[in-house]
Amino acid sequence: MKFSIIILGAPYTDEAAETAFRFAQATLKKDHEIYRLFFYHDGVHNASSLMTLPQDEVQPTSRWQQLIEEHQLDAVVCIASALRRGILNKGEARRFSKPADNLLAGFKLAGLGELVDAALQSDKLITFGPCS
Amino acid sequence: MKFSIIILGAPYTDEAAETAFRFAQATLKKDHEIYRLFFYHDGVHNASSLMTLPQDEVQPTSRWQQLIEEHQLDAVVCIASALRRGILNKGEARRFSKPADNLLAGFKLAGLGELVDAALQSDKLITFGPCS
Amino acid sequence: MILHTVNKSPYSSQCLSDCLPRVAPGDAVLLIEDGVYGINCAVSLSMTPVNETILRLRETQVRFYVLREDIKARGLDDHLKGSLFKPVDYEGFVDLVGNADKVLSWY
Amino acid sequence: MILHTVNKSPYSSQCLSDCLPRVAPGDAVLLIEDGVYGINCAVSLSMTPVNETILRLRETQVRFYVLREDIKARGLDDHLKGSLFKPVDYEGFVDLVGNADKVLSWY
Amino acid sequence: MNQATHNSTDAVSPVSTTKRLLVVCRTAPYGSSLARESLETALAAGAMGINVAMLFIDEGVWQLIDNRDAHHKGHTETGKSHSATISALPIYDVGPLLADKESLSQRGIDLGRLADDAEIIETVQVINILNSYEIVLSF
Amino acid sequence: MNQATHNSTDAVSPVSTTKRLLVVCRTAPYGSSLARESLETALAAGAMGINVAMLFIDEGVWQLIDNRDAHHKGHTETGKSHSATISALPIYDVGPLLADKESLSQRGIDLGRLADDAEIIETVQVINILNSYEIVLSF
Repeated sequence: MKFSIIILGAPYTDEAAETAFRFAQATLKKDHEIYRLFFYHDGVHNASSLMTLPQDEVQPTSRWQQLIEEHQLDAVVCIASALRRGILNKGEARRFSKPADNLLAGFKLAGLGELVDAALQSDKLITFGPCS
Repeated sequence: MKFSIIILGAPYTDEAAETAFRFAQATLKKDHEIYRLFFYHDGVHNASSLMTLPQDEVQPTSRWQQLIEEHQLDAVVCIASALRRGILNKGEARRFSKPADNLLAGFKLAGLGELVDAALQSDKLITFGPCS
Repeated sequence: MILHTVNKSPYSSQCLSDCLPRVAPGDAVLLIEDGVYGINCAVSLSMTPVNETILRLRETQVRFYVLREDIKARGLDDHLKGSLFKPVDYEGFVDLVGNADKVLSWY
Repeated sequence: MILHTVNKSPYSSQCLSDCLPRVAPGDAVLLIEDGVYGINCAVSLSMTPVNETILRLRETQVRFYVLREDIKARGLDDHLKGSLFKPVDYEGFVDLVGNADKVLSWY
Repeated sequence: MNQATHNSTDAVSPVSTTKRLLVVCRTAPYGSSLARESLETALAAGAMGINVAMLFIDEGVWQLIDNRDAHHKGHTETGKSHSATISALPIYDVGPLLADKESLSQRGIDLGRLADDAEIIETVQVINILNSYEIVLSF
Repeated sequence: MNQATHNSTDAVSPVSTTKRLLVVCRTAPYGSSLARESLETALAAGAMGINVAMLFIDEGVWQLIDNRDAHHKGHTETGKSHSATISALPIYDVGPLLADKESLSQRGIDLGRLADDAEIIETVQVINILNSYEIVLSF
């Protein structure tokens, strides 16, 4: 079956991203397809290249990156949510004359059309909400 | 009187930062002193140089920056919270070999000792909590 | 004297009902952000237990306030009439903090 | 058939009590994250109304689950005994989603 | 919403489908950006030609209080209040806007204050509505 | 907590004061990082020689369940559970660790499962404690 997963929480601050990651792993383990990961609301922070944790802790962003690369997943970060929360790719940084960009490789910025498309194309759609 | 203000919420996601900003403005208007602004938990996102809002909207980060500059406020961002949420200054970016830095000028990274110091040195201490 | 701030709606969170039993005689309570939906306690039947606690606390000189800007943003101005909560603006908020020994934030 | 997930504690949030009245016969309810504190409904007197709703829903073939990992992380393993909630792991969670027509997240 | 100008990379193209989408709103406006994000999702779906309805329950019913002329805090200082966006939803083919009667009455909300396009439904209908839409997204 | 190694710029020096700090914990562990941040604040104050106590009320009492040996999710996969940090507080001169009796009993928490250093207090004492400390920080 085709699953799509919506992630609304930032790593560390609450558990949504952690639960979503483990759910995604289990989905693939059970031989389902992941049509799309969609990062929305505070979930966009999962795609930050600047998140810095002590080396002996789980690195939530690089863990997503590995899963995305290994399974060639489509990982979309809502562009409107991302800009408002300080997550930019090179193009947006240039367009808005910002001093840097911080979108991790493997993630792409796109609009809410991709969320609607995921809802239409997937057999199963699940949202992991923030603690707020 | 000496006030210190603790901000635990990110701009946009919830109202804590907005309420804190307006409270800080009113504090200064009433001729009180602000001993320190301390950004903790998701409040560290208030110091992001990459936050990008449509031009016709209020720019929460540059508004803090102006207030800090105009009144020469001590604006401290908890370093542990900041690193874990992807907010870095040049030094930390270098130290952790990260591709960029994104701490706005006017804010400085420091430890929780600065929070405890603010609690001890101020006549009044107020926390603006996140919606979670 | 402690100023208690509450920023969550009593319809979705236990924040206000957790706060009230810890309010001492002479303390002040200020509703901010989504906390201002608590102004409705006086008009809504389902909030009766909270309402009773508020009435009882008022008899011990506890004062109840609500941040006017947050009431306005939500279109609740008409709920201020006959409310147990007195509206304050941001400068009034600063005065409440200035007059309190400590502020306790319930969120 | 809808799978309802709940990720907030019933002691701090109305999330679970908002969810339950919208559960249809044959639906499933899964507690995750801080939602797993709801497992206590069966043992805590103060949660009686929620508990009664759960008992009534069970009679309409509603199934109640709790994410085992989140129970373990919180040290609530012993609350699983005699609980109305059946523990599932992440693969069980995926199966619950796979078997449902839709997932509704209460958060 | 400024999304069109802000998101120049957000290409929206019409989609052919019979699936209908229900956006379930459970959060109050302003206190969290989730309320705004629920409207943006519905608008995006409407712009793609999807049949999209909204269901306001629990704290979500506060979103329906007509307050278009009020002065607002923070991210609503564009001049556009949450209420103004709500009233624009039908223009973008989003609807119906369903409001749970019990959620409204529990909160003492004067029904005369509601947005014109809000349609009040009985609480027993909520379960049927949740079941009848092919896709459900909750905020 | 790894704070010492992670925060090399966090210079901590002893402070001379008679003010006492009360850290009020109202959040459950894991669901939000606030629980962890409350402990970090108390540890920082303890390291500076401040007299710091903690008051666990409402959802905060879940933090006191002794669960040191459990396997944990996410940011707790350092091997150090929340419970392990709680049990280390007295070593850093943080205490007493006060737990509200009514919050515990409402949640059906077995008192035998609590951290060794937790001190159960009657609910009527909570107000006195809140008033007796010069500085209060709530999480």
